[in-house]
Amino acid sequence: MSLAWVRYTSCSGCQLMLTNCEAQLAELAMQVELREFDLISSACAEKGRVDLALVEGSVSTPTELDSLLDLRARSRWLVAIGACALTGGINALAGGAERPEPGTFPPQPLRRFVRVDWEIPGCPPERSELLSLFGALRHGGWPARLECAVCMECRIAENRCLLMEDRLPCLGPVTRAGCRARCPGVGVACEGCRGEVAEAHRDEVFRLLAGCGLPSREVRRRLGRFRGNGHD
Amino acid sequence: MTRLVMQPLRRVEGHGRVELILRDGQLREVRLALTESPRLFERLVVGRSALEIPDLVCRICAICSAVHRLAALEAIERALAVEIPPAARLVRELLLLGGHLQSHALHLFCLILPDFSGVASVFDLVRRGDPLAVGGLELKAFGNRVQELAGGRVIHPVNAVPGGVVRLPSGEALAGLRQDCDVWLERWPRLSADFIGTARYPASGTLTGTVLAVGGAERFALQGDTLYVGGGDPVPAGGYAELLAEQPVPYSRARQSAGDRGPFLVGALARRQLWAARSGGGAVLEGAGGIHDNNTAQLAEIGWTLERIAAVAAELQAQRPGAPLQIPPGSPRAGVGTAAFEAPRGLLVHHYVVDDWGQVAVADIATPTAINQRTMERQLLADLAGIDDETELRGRAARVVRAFDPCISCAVHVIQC
Amino acid sequence: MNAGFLPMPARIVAIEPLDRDHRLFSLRPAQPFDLRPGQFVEITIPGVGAFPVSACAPVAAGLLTSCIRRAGRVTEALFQLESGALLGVRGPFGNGFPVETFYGSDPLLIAGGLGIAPLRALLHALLAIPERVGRITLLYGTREPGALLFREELAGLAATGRIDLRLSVDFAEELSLEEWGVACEVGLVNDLLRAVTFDPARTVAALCGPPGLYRCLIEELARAGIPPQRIFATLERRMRCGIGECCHCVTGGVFLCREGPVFSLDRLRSMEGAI
Amino acid sequence: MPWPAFPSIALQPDEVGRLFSALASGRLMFGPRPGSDGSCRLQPLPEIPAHPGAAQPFLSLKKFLVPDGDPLWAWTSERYAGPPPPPRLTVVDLPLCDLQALAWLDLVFAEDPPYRARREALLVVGAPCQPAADCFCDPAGLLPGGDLFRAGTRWWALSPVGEALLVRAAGPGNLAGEPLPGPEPGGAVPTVDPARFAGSAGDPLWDEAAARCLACGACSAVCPTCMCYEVVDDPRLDGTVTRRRVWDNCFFPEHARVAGGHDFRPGRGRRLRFRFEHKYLGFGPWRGLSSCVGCGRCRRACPVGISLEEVAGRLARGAGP
Ligand SMILES: Cc1cc2nc3c(=O)[nH]c(=O)nc-3n(C[C@H](O)[C@H](O)[C@H](O)COP(=O)(O)OP(=O)(O)OC[C@H]3O[C@@H](n4cnc5c(N)ncnc54)[C@H](O)[C@@H]3O)c2cc1C
Ligand code: SF4
Ligand code: SF4
Ligand code: SF4
Repeated sequence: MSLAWVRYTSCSGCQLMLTNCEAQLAELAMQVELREFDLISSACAEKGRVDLALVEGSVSTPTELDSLLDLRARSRWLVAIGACALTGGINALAGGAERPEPGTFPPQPLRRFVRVDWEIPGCPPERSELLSLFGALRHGGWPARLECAVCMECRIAENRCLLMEDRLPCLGPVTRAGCRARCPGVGVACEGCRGEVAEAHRDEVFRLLAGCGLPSREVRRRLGRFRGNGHD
Repeated sequence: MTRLVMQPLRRVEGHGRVELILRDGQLREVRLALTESPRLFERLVVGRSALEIPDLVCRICAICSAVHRLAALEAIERALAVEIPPAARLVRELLLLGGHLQSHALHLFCLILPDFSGVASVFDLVRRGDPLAVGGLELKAFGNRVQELAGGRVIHPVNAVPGGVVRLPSGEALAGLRQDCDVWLERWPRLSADFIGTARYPASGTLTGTVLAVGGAERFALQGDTLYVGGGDPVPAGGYAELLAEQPVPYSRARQSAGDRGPFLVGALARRQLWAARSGGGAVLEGAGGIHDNNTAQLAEIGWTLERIAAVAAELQAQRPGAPLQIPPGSPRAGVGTAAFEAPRGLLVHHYVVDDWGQVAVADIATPTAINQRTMERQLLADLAGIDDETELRGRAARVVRAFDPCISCAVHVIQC
Repeated sequence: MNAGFLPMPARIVAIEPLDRDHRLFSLRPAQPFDLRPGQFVEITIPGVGAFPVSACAPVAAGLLTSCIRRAGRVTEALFQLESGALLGVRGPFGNGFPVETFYGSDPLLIAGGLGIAPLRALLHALLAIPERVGRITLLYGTREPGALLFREELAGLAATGRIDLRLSVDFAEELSLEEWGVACEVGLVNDLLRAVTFDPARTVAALCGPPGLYRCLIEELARAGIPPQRIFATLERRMRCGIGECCHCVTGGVFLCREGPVFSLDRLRSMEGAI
Repeated sequence: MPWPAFPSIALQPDEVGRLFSALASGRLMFGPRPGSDGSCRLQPLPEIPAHPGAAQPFLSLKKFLVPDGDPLWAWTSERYAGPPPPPRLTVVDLPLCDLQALAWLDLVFAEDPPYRARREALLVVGAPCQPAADCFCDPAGLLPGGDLFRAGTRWWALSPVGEALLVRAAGPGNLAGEPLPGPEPGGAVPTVDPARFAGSAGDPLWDEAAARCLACGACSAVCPTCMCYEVVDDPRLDGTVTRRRVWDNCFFPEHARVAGGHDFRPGRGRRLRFRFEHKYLGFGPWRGLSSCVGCGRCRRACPVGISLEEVAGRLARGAGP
């Protein structure tokens, strides 16, 4: 399977996460042929067709947009990886700020411009989800996932509930699970890096967070940290 | 006039471009442009609660997210006059060390090592079971384990929060860590020697740039209040802005440092040289020569990092149970805070002005790759002098750039271009 | 064949495209098995997932034949596979249509959309016992002419008088179905029902289609005089385990996968949310 | 109402010693233990505590019997193979509510091979607990499941396996029926009139009760008898696959949605009603059997304080079409 990993406006965290799958890299190297992956490969083949394009980062410059359109045209599957690619991510918080450079624009999620075949959320994404993407593609499909909120995984992990017991502003109830409640697991309130669940009960969560003693402006900011430009 | 453009730069972090300008077949000018899309971090934090800043700015860069978070925390805590408990300091140091280890291992074994055997990537090496690559990845995994243990998340760690840390790694985990450290301390000299044994570096001229690093006066450290400058007087960390005098340049999206004591060289090599000078040590390192000695210095730092991890883990184990980990930040107040750290690739400064409502009014972040920019150009010019073959120029230029271990995401985050 | 969760290996032996989103898959499980019309199996693509599916023909010569719609993640992956691929099959699950109830009756089969799949299996089972059943009527509606599945086969059966076939489509710009000699109305299946004549006392009805079809049709059959015990519908819900554990398919307190998916109208009336 | 009687005997210290070694030999031991964060969980024990004292753990036995991510089979070199044999466990000092929940799981998973395998490798010992203010276990509910029960020096055999263990420790012929020393019930599990429930589909009660529901799934996750599951594949890079069942939840929007997008239970109100129906009226063969054991976990875990008991009360008081 030929692979292009392309990165736009982002911190490189998603691709670093792939290199963080140290124990699996040898197996992965057997499966894929790196056609374009600037961080770890100096191969510079012609930009031809690829089976799988993994795209990290949001789009914020015309150059990036051209590159994305070209990439979509020459890849069989295009997968958006990470919060920036899915919603604009943290970068989008500068959204309205005056852009110093003409032509650049507030960071946009990929699906605003191209068809995205699959998404892997997270800032950073989970290793397990990157690996099961490759695993499932080997069998010709996309990985299965149970769509639910971080709270579910947090309860399964038998964590103490930070929201109820410590009145910490945890976004677990409205955040897509898949991280095994990583942050509440160390006692840190979920910041919502994996994006919002379907049918999120925003009003109620707003009330709950305000009940933690946060001023409503802070509640809005916290809820909006990863909402980026991608949510409606 | 011929202009050779190298874009993208490969096997370095981030998007950059090198332009080599030749006249009469001679390399006359080098331009390094950091072309990452601007993410305006210094702007997006303004008006937001200071307590939220570390969560945001660690996203400047994934490879150095730990040190960005720690520098931001420290600067904010200084602004808010919060003194964190000793146990928290240790956990944070562990996080810093884990990040250091992972980044150096990534650079040496994933980005540099393929150059020695002429393959395109570490994938080609692990596919054939190259023992150095495999060992290096194991070391990288260990660094990540340390980060995950101390930070909760391996990239963009969460355990360090304003006022301290949330959780102490369990006694069991610390014991495991120490055992692994012992194994690594045993294993490392061999792996390091093998790396040096395989190393094939092109010739490199004299180092350009004034070495610059922050550090401890008593022992080698990745954090401190004094900026040490090669061949001159140290400067307090708060004086960083004047020293660096960062300026926008028209062709790059990162500011360049234009201080008159520069251009500066930051990173492992600078740290080693300055520490050697401070501790009265003699010749620092011999090895690759020129800028490629930066790699040799990284190898040496890995050894030090492993020792330090073991020591910090031991100190943490000795903490009495129930020792405080976090001082809750009090009510918002105005203040100014600056923190200087050594990121794996050199000096990193975070500076914030916080207003009466506890919101950030001004943010300034000086990053190693931005600081190194001008030195990189000069080093390229020096090292490539006399070469006229295009392929060779390109190949050598790539290796010089790589030797600096640049991290371009970090460098490009600014307000002004 | 139903040994816990372990699927039986099964190979795809033939794939026949019907239209863009429907294909006929023939699978050969490693061991012989039986599947009554209306019963279902769970097909596994290892590494991707599993989904419940009924057979669209009686099992013959150890072959399981299903008409499958490309509907989502797992079926999409199935559509990427070629003949020879190794899958897994669990089952059979559920009760299936009570074929004996049709003995001595005039079967009235009503299908909407992909609902034709299990009804075709029933149809073939009934056609195999001509001496036991009377006149077979099939009412079949889809959204557009292009979506009428098995049309040549059905038209052939109609032409030879083995079934009385009535077709309808929700909308169509032009109807070029004359070539098969079968009438096709533009409208709902309900309209077809009004157009056919049947003797309620002799009729046993079987329905399969989307929820809307049941809502507007099933009580109409009862009003026309067919006893509710002789009106059957098969309920397709999200199903996971097939053995009455995972709770997804529960409707009116009943595990559809276990007690159904085929129910008579008098039972359905007592199951809240079934229709 | 007293708790039911089971064959019982007071054991001498040496007999207890024999019994303990029988319970421990070749087995991992678990029991409820408070963690440093104040939350009690079933945790590994080095040995069986000499003095019984049950406490309600955060998650009940279902975390061992139908663990989240339980492997159903593995696919390697084109072959399906069943899961590895489960570990042999002894879990001690479970409160009566969790023993009742165990009895219920034993019923619904009676024919489930992975469950059976795990169950057969498990020994369960109960003990009396200190009921909390917000729990309401009910002696009139299910007969407690498990193998043994202990209070002070007295032991009860709850299953033939348990009885055999007692006989082996103390010799045959000395067991006599004795009621379990359960807590005084602090309330009762609500009973719900099926007719009233059936007539309530259009009642605004459900939407009102669920108005604040986050669909977070906490209530079912901690419920000792909630057992919805989803089945997912876990594919490895090397081509091997493990199929797993993972805990699902009837509050999740996908629970009753089918391909094409039709949702058979849209909205939180209907989903709450579905869970309510499952708990108090039972599904399928267990219709009429309440699976609520009064442990109080769901209400405690709900971030917005939704309580099924209260809903039951409202339904009983005044639901009508
Ligand atoms: C008894 C029964 C018989 C069926 N017979 C056929 C048939 O003959 N031909 C055919 O094409 N389809 C049939 N279906 C529907 C088929 O199961 C779904 O189209 C299929 O599950 C879609 O899976 P997917 O992963 O591609 O779609 P996705 O939308 O990705 O579905 C996700 C998951 O939802 C579940 N799911 C979604 N839709 C349904 C559904 N309608 N029924 C049950 N589970 C669902 C599945 O578990 C699936 O894995 C039948 C369903 C049932 C219950
Ligand atoms: S800590 Fe957060 S994620 Fe965990 S249960 Fe509580 S609200 Fe949900
Ligand atoms: S707990 Fe929340 S913030 Fe942490 S990794 Fe999971 S989704 Fe992201
Ligand atoms: S715990 Fe409460 S909020 Fe969460 S799903 Fe259950 S009832 Fe709804």
